[in-house]
Amino acid sequence: MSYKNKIAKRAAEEILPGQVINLGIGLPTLAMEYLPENMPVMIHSENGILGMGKPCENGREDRNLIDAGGSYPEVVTGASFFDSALSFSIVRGGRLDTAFLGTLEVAENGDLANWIIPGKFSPGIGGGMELAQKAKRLIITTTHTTRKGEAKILKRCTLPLTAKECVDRIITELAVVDVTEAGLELKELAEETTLDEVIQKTGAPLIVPHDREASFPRF
Amino acid sequence: MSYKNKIAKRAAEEILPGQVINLGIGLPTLAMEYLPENMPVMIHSENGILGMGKPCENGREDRNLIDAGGSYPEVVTGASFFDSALSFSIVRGGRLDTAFLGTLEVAENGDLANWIIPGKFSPGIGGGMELAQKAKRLIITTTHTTRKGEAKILKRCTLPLTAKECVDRIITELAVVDVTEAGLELKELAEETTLDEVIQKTGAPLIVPHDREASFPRF
Amino acid sequence: MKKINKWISMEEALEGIQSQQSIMVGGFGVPGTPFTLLQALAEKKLNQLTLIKNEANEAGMGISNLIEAKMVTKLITSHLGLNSTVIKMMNNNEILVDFFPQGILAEKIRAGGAGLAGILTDIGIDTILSRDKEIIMVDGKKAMVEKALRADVALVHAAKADRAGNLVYTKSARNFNPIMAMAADIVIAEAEEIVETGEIDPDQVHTPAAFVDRLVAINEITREYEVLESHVIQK
Amino acid sequence: MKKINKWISMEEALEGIQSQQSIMVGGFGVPGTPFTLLQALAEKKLNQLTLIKNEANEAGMGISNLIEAKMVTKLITSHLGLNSTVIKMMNNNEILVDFFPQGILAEKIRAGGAGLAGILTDIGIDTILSRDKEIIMVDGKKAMVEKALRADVALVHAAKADRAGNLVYTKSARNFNPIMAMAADIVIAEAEEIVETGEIDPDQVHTPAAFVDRLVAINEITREYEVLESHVIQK
Repeated sequence: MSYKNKIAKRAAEEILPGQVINLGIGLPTLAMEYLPENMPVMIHSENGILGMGKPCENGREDRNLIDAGGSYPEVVTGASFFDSALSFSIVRGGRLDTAFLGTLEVAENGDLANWIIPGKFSPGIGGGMELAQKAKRLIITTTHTTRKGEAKILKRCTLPLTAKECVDRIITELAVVDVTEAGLELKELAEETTLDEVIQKTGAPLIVPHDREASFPRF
Repeated sequence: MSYKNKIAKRAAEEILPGQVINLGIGLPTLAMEYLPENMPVMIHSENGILGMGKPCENGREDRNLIDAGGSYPEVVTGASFFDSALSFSIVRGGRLDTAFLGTLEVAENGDLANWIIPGKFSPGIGGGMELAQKAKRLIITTTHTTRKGEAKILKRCTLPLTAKECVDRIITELAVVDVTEAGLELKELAEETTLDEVIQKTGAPLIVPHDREASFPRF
Repeated sequence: MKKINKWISMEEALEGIQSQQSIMVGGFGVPGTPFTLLQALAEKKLNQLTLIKNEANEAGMGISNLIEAKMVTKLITSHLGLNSTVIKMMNNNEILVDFFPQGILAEKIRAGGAGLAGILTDIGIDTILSRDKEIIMVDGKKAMVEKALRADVALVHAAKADRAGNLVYTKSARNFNPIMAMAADIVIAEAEEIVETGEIDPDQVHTPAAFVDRLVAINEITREYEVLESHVIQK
Repeated sequence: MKKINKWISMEEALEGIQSQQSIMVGGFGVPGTPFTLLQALAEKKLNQLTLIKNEANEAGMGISNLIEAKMVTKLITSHLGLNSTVIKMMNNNEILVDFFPQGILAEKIRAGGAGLAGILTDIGIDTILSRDKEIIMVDGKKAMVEKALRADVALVHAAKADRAGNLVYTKSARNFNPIMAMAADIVIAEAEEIVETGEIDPDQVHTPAAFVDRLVAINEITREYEVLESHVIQK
């Protein structure tokens, strides 16, 4: 299983029946595959969909129906379409139970930086800032480190923030980490990793609540 | 013809084909009667209608369809229904060509006071303030004087304003008066009145552009 | 797996609504007023409520019943022109009434629903309405700060709903319902017809299910919902 | 008497659109982008335009054609993630780009359409976005002043229109179209189907005719409107 699939599979477990969910860009396609069949959940897409389904069967794409990332989804029974103002009213108005976002950096206090590397990378803001700031629960899905092996989970973000103190949980290919009042708390370990590896690849102190590595839930 | 009918009939002449119009409370029923059959005009009602028609035939009233005054109208071909936020977006967003409102007082500079008599009368604001301030053209339809015979057209309003310098034209049972940069200009006289009567019943100076009373257009 | 089903009993729907709460109520006159929910609410004998509604219905109807029963301390509204009973109560200081221009009331509610802090408007800027308002300059022009308005509860009336909570309104019964359905912590909808999820065209949903928490069916179109004879123009 | 008919030729529809004007363009990706209007606009060889659109389409499509042809001085947008050509032009200072959070861009446009001076929001309050913004306190919390946004012209795409100018959108092709249709002095709609006035259910109109000035028919669903093969996930 690729690291992307591993993250998506674990992320899908965070989704509870009846919730309104935004899966961010990129993740939807993968996470949808891991949701139980007929899970009663309403997937929100920024471009004006509530009730997004799995990716279309090839050849059944509808030119009038994309998700916020440009892919062609199905919609579920009970879906609705609306304009961009109403779409973000769902987000900012407190009706979005959980949002998933990728990131460049995330800090131990829950700060998130995922939209700009000054002078290098700035494709814009999109809906991420509103999702980060206003979702009732924000889960970051990301590789544990950059391609160069640098930690993405840090004591403080070095990049301009997307939103302050907004992250609730971080899911990587190696670990599940919660942002708590006391700091970052390691909750689960991937089957392929060790406690040492996770600690070494994390750029901030981890609260490790289990005596032995073997005590950790694995995913 | 009652004075109300006289005012409504003259007001109906202000409506041009293709326009978006709000007829205010009370006037709609009457003014609609004087619009040419199949006049291509879109009547707006604050409670969420564009394309209001004449009052319903008795017995054909629809419990889900009233105008802003509570009466039961028909709708015309091409009508649409919408919520209250969108309804006033039409008004404030500059899409309302002409609004008609009644009044308590109107001043020579176009100030309007029609919503409150402190300590005596204040049923609320309704949509009048927005209609007054934002319609592209505001026409006041009113009796020339109060029931006690006091002038309603004044040098200055004595009551709290609805909106400043908003009135374009005043239509009463006696006269049509325009608000101009130079002051109030008498445009038309009712058939039943004299120039002297109108001047005497108007509480502000009138610019009288015709030499003789006989030169005035009559309505 | 179970489908999402928000259709519950009236008792469940009103559970937890308490005295001192703020309650938005849809409707403009009779159309869109949730009379069935209001009737059930009136029976709960609450007090010190703050109500938010375009008007106060007419005496003996809708929210006027709650106001006349002294359940309401404050009313945030646009106009009381058709309710002399409530006007009298206002003049006798039996109820506090806050008036806003109708479209500004709508925008304040919508702003609450849209998660904004407020709006900036010039409506009423030259009137006594601006007296207690914060004024800022926007592009060289004065604008009043109007705060977003939210409530603990919203009661709305729909023509049709599906079990998931998607709502459709009809004709002039739409009015404040869609924006109030966005702007409360608990949104309770009554519907004249409840259909299976999937029967409403996704392009024709007026209020998406995400905004609706509880749904009840109207068992009977009672007299209050019907044409008001006093407003029928006899020709 | 004649009925209201806003259906005109493309030449009439674009009459008076000039260099240096601001133009809102509906669409989120392909769905809802008025490609036919944009193609005709591109042929007018205007310059120094300000465009307002959620994104810049993709290279060689929609507004990207206008930007690549150097007709556009400034772009007000949310995200350029799928258009590396325009990102490069931005980085080379060939076009000025103003970014806003997507929903705030939508609210600014809607506020323009609703005749408001602006909105108050806390989105981005703790970020570099707040640097140049006026901040006021609302109920003890910081809120940024975001001014309303209007344009000289709006170009929108509808699935269906009637001759009077009522518009209906479909699926995710709705997006920014209804709010942009409120927020410009001249609103020009292209429609895939134009029906006789009266054929659209008044409850299902998405943009009321009052907002639409000019209407053109799309003669052909060209390749640009079709499914983008590069976005199809091969399974």
